[in-house]
Amino acid sequence: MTANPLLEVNNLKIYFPIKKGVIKKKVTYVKAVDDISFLIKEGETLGLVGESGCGKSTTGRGITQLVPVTEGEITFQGENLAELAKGDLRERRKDMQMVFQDPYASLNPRLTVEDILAEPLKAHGVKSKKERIERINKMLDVVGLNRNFAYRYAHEFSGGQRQRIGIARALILNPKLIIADEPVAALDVSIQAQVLNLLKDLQKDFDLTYLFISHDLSVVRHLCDRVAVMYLGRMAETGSTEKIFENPLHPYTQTLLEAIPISNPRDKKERIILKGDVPSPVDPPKGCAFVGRCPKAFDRCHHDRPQLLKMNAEQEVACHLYDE
Amino acid sequence: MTMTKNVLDIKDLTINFKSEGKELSVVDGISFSIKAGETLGVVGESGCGKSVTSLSIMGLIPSPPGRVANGTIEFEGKNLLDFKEKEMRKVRGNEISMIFQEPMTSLNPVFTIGKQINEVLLLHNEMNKSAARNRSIEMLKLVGIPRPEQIYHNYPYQLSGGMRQRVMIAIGLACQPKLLIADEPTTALDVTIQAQILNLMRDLKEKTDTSIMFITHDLGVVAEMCDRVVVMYSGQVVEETDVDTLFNDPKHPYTLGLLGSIPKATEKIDRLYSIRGQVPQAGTVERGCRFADRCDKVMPRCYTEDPPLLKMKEGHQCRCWLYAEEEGGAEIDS
Amino acid sequence: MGIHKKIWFIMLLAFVLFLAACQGNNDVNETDDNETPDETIDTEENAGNNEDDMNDGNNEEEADHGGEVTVGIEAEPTSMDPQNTTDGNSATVQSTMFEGLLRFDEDMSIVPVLAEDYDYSEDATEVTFTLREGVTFHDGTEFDANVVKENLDYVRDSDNGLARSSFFSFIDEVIVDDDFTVTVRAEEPNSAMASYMAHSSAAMKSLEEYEKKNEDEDYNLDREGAVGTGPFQFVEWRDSEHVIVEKFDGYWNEEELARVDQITFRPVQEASTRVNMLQTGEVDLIFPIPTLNAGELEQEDDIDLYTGPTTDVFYIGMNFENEKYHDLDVRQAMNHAIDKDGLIAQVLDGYGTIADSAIAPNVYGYSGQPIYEYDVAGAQELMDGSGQPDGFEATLWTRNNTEFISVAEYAAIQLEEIGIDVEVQAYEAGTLFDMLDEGDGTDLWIGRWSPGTGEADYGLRPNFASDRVPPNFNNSGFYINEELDELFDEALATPDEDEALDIYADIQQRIYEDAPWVFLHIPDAIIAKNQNLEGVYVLPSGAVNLNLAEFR
Amino acid sequence: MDKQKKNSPFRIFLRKFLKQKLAVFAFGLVIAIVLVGIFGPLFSPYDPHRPVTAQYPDMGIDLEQLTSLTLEIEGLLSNGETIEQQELTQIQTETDDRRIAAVRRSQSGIRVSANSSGYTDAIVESGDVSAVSKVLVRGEIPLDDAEPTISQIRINQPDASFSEGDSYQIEVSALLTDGTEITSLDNLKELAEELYGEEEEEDTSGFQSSTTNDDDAASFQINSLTEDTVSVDEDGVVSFESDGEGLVQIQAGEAKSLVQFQVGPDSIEPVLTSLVLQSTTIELNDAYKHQSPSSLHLFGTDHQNRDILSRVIHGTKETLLIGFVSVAIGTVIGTVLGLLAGYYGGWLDSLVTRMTDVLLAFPGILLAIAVIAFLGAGITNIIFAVAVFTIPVFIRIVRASTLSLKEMTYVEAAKSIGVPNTVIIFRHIFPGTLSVVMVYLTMRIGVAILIGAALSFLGLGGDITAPEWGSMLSAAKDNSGTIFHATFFPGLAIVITVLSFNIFGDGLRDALDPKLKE
Amino acid sequence: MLNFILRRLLGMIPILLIITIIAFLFVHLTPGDPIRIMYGAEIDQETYQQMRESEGFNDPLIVQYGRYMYNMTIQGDFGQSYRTRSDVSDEVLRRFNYTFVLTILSMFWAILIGVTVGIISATKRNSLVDRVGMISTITALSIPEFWFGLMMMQVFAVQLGWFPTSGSGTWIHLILPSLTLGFGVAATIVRFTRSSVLEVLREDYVRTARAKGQKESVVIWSHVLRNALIPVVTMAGLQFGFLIGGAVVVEQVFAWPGLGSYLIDGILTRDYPVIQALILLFSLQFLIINLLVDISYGFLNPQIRYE
Repeated sequence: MTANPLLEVNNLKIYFPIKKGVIKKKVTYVKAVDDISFLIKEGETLGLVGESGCGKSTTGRGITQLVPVTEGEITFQGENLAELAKGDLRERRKDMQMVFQDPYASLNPRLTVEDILAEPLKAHGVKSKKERIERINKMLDVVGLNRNFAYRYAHEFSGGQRQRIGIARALILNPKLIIADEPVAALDVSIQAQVLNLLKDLQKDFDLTYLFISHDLSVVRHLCDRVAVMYLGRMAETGSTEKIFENPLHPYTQTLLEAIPISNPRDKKERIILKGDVPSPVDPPKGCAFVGRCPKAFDRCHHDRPQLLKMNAEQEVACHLYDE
Repeated sequence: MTMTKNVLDIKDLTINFKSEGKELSVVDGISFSIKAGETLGVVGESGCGKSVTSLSIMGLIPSPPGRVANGTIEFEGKNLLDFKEKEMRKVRGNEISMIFQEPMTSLNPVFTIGKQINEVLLLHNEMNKSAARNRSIEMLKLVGIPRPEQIYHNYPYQLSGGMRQRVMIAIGLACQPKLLIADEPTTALDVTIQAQILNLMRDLKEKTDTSIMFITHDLGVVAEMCDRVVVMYSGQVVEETDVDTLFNDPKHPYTLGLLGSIPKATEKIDRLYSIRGQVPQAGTVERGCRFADRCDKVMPRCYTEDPPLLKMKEGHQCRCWLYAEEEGGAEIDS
Repeated sequence: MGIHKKIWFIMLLAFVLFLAACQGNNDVNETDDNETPDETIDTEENAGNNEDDMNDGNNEEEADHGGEVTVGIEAEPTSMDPQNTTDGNSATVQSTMFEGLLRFDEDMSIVPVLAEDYDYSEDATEVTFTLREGVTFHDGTEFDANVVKENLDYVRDSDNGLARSSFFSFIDEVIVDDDFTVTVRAEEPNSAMASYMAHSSAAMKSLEEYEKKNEDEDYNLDREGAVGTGPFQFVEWRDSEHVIVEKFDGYWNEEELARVDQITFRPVQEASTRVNMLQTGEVDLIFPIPTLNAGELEQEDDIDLYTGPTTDVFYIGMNFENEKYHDLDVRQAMNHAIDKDGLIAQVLDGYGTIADSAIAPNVYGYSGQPIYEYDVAGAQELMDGSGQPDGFEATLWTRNNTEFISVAEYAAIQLEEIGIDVEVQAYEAGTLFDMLDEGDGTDLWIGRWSPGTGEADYGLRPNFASDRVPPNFNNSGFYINEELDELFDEALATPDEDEALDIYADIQQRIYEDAPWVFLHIPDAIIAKNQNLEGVYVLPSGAVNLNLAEFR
Repeated sequence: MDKQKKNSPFRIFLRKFLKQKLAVFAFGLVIAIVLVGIFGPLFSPYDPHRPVTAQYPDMGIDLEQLTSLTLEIEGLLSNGETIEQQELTQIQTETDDRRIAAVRRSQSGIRVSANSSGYTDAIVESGDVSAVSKVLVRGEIPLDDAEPTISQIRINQPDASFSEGDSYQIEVSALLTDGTEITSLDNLKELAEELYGEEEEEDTSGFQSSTTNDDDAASFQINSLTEDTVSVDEDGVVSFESDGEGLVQIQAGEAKSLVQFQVGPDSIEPVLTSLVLQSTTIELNDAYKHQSPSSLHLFGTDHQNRDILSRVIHGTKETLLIGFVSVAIGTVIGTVLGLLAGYYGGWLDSLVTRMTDVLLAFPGILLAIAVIAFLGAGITNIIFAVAVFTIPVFIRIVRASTLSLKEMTYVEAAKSIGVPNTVIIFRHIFPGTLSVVMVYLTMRIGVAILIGAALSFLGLGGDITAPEWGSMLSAAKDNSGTIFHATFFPGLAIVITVLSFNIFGDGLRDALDPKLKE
Repeated sequence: MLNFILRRLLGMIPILLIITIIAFLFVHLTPGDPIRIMYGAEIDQETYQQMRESEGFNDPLIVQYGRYMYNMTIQGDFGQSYRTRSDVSDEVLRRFNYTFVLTILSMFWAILIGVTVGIISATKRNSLVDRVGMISTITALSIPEFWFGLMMMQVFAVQLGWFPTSGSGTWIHLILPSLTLGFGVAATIVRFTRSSVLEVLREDYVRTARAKGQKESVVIWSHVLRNALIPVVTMAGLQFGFLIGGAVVVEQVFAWPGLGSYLIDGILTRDYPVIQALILLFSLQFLIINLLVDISYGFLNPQIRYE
């Protein structure tokens, strides 16, 4: 695990303005992503976890330039994406593909599987139809779909099959990085396992790097090498999967893990239940984002924003508890 | 097992839905019962018929296209299917109440929280408005809503999903029902909020002694909440047992597969067990075991004969030919 | 909060309901409110209320006291000032309130009204009026020679911007001889002066109105200044609703005192609606009426129908600047190509007569000519003999009302039979006048002309004199005929009636033979009324006089 | 391959659509109407621009369609000679009821023309003599047998001259309009009393005007026109009082004749004593207009006697043109602007939205009226007017639909792949808006046709002579109370067409609605 | 909320300004001459020019526009009608009453019929009642308004004599025109209500209400209707524009002395001040209705707050 960083995100901020007033004065911002940094090394899987609204999906969209980045640097294979010309950016996209959460909404119902899979090829200059069909057929084999399916429409498939199509679309350009935004959240349990296994197999076969965005800690634990925990647009803790699950440092990570339902009734346990809801990203707390719900909050947490601290070789945490 | 009396007894319930001129049995001859004070988990993947079953208990199956084709739903000894609409209205919300999966849309956006709790109170109780108001605020307090007097006047959009689900629970429990049907009440919620709600439900159950029928696809939630579990697959009950047996001695290949395919937060498994194939639409398999296509232990017999529900031990039944001879389990008449 | 909103919502609904229920009665309520404190204006208030009663069919009961007449007219009047009026609807309303020195009677002959007598000077440059004494205006002021002078001087003065100012431009001076004698002197000999003075625009208005206008620039003579000497006085004008006039008790001619208490004029634009209203008894008299409905109304027992010729002449004008029409053969061919009998039968349902001159028989000075008979073969021969044997393309402009359009359609269909390919274009009347006055691109157009003075000069000169080509009106076809120009002046300067008539006959013959128009027809005036109403006079011009109307 | 195609969104839509029987029927109607619009003119029974009467000969339809004829008359002089009508002077003509028929003198004779169905008397008068002919006009209203009236009176002209003190019994015969003759004075008198006795009093219209006839008041009269030479009593006995010329006139109803006597020795100039009409009954047809529906004209004829069926058929094209073209223009412009504004947002969006707001601030028909008033009437202008107010509607719906489609994950997916914006718009967004556009398009066609008709009604329509349904309705609207078919059929054509489009659009909507399951 | 209304009102100003310019250009560039229209053919060139001068038609357009704006905004004077010489603002106000009453009553019918039938249709979906209701509404949408009006008049006024044929005066006069006018809108509202109710019936909270044991009628009339009305109110607001357009035709047919007939007369006679004033008024009316619709949202939908 000494590979080079494939993707580096530094001080990423993504703010959405809320327009108000007659002449549309920009008054407030939704701070969806508020100054986060992380990196992904080649061949590894980074899990980005957090509850809904914590900014994990926005981060993914920011990296692929689907939403405008307010501030910060995204370096992919050593190139700063913000500094790339438009054409080059499109070229880079080839190496950085997304898999989306909702397999129903992410496939255009008016297109056949072939059309859907041909689209990235066309967009990136594969002109020969023969070559396209060849690659599509190959890709269908890879994701475990019948070649005949190429002429069917997306709506004829079940959720698991659709997600395979979505994965095929992402893979067809031989990308380096796959950003998977909750790829199994909408699937039934039995299907979820199939897809997770597929993702694992593909990673091995194609040397893929994953940014795996999920709210499901069990899935993350199963799939990821490293985990980054986000809360309200900020990074709470990052570290290797082992460390995070065995020895969570941030109080939020701790409660998050506590909240996971047990997997066997014999394991019934007493636990701390987190109180209250996630506050609004329009008006986040001044100090630590988690301060309002944190069982261990103290005075300083209200004023100072904690920075990520390297706790050990594999773990960083943003919490004043570990400031010393 | 103590012989507590059953609150709900479902026998041979078959529900058909009409689609493109054909009638499909979405629920096909299911039977189970819920004892007083018990939490029964109904587990299954999407399309297995668990929600339809719960709606049929409430008498809320959209008709057409759906209809109860066969069977009985006995609630405290009386068959609900014989009830007239007017009698049924007295049961709903009063003796049996229900909370739904989507807290965001289950509350009427144009009425205040208070009005929506009052509504059910005034419907089923002889009380005046101010009494209803007091009781509503009491209920809000009970489900752990801070500043209940203020929330009473709020509209649903002003509350978060977790809070709304608490309100739904308050509405469900307002008339102290004998049975609460919870249809995936936490699926749409974040883990931390889910934990809050599950905790709340456990607490309330202890306080009120209400029986709960807990419908979910999440086995983790089942493990936390339920006393007994019914596993459904494609409109049928494939296994019924107490929760401990389910997790530690499951019999049906589907249950086994399901347990195996769930990743665990507590340990790292390199490769998940996965059930092959797709979840069939309920009612589409005409003959044989409905799981046969996906089963690793499938036998020729599975394709041709419908497996009966076999008794494994007291309170444990399983619908699989695997156990027909070896356990000698008696067939439970269906 | 929630309850409040609910209340708001209900109140909003209630408000809407309330408005819907009450607003309809508004008028009545308002008048009722005003009535209580002030008893003296009783008659006027009654007028407002009785209008509603009438709809319930209370006519019979009212008959003893005179009753009230409701008249459905075609369009909104445009003014209550005769001197600023050019349309028939306004004139009809005004005729109940205003009188001039003279007027036309039912035979189109000139009879004295406010003048007892008049005399032309030998050379026809002056006419002297002996005025009637003891005439008072509605506002109580006296009528005398000075009033005549002031009225004529006011209307003549173009600074006052009255529509009829040029109509009186022939006057050189108005001389007050004594209190009740006044002389009008013309710049040139003019034997038609009496006709001009009998025109409805030569009505006498109370001098007080002029004073009010002088004092207050914004004083609206068109709407408020309706103070004349007629048997009715002005009450109220509500746009699109009604004009109400009521009986004037101080009318000078006691024999012709008004016999009803009130007349209400209601503008109703849709002809079929007017007919329906007459049938249901909502109005007592309507005009004009579509010819087709006339036949139907004729069958109804309790409705009387009047039909009789008017002084309007319908024609197709042609533009002489356009070479197509230079050939007399072509013009005559066009006249022969149109079946006027068929036109009258089909378009006018028989309610019309063929125009056998450029003016109608009821116009003073008329002389009929042998008409151009319908003869397609003959017309085709004429065309063959002309420079355009294969015909040509033409555009026919028409006003966009049913009557004109039907005529245009009919003519177009028939002209096509001799190879003249006609495209009909309909324009709103004002636009059409404007286009004709501009004189650009005029080709063929459907025209209608009626001399308001009822005599030949005004019937012919504007249409055929060389100095009346655009932008002056109304020789829109640029028809130049110098012989005619001389004859016009000669006729006007001839004081001897018979001689003048001979000249006019000559003029008409020349015009008819030269065919600068396609002469079409003279429509009938069609007026229908409730059988109970009597004493309605119809003038040959088609105008209706209601001054002596009464209920049977 | 076939099996796959079966599940294409189009096939699914088609299956859903075909399930709606009514909509399919409406679609059939739409197709039929379009076909009529294109090919109808080839099959229309008549030329829609010309009166049918002018077409009967060409079409080989042989109908007695005499609408007018020339009546020849002769004058009978007292010396027994006849004179041709050209030589007759001072001829005056009149009919009892001009609505039914008109009579006038022309170069070739007396011309009688039918106006509308009924019967009336045509009176020809020359000086002191007159004759009457019955005019029967056949038309819609079936006629009862007309009561005959007295047409001509013939008085035997004595050859001899008389002298003072003589007396003479006049011998009279009379011809009735039905051709029967009356030979005695008493019979004539009796008949005249019977026929005209009461009628004459009946002028109670309450209208006072110059044209009311009050001269010939009596039903039967016999009187001397030269009272100093002859006198006559009621029974027709003439007494001669002095020398000279004696004239006696007999009048029965409208017919008048003279008899001339030479009293004394001086010979006298012969005078016109009576008029002889070539026919006493004239039968004409009212074939001018508004023929009721019949096997010849299924929808009847209009006010210019044009075949309404043919006009409705020809009008289909115009009407459809207004519907299709205006909506097509509106749709194309509206869709393009809506797509661009919705997809790109920013200043373009603000501009387009503002523009739509302003356009929508005018109610549709007012906007159309404004455009027509500005550009003048005409089919192209109607099309333009309707297009103008169709544009903002489409901008709105397409923009809204674009905004929601823009947020679809598959659009995001395409973006993330690096698909260019234009491709995204045309491949992913436009097809998505298409369903709602299609629905609105069909519905709007109906609206456009209605607006076109309303503009015509308000007098702002296109070419008035063109066979366009709206103008047809507008032209016939004044008579809607009396002439049913002239408004009914064009109106029905509009209703059926608009209804077809609306039901079809409804069917489309249901078929395209993803919430409705197959 | 007051702030919101104020802001919206201020926002109208630029739109109205654009509209005054459009209206002004529209009337002044249209062919047709008001002087000719006023006096017909019977005035000569000299008088004609005199009148043009005195009405100020010979000034440059910008000067005329300036004068118009000055008179309107500073003096509150909309000018005098060329046709009837009455004060336009008085006349518009007076006629506004008529049109207002007509449109309000039409809207009342439309909503009464529309919402009732819409709900019945939706709750009895696919039944005979529903089908009949849907087919008749779609037919209602396909009938030309004036034709319908004329037929109503023929049947109810002429044949049966129940109502006066036309004119104004009592509330009875209002019935036929308002029904004619409301008819088409009712059809639209029926369709809209139906689909809106169907939509809401699918909502989870309706199931919640039923699960509470609430009576179906209460579910429909309280839970469903309140929510379903939100889009219906928007649509009804927009239909007001349609009503004003329809009023032009219907007022013409029934001789109702409202703004519609005033406008048509105005346009036909190039009565500039009338046209300008009415276009402005109609636009203002439309904007205000939109505002009212937005405000009524607040009553119907608590989620909308006005900042």
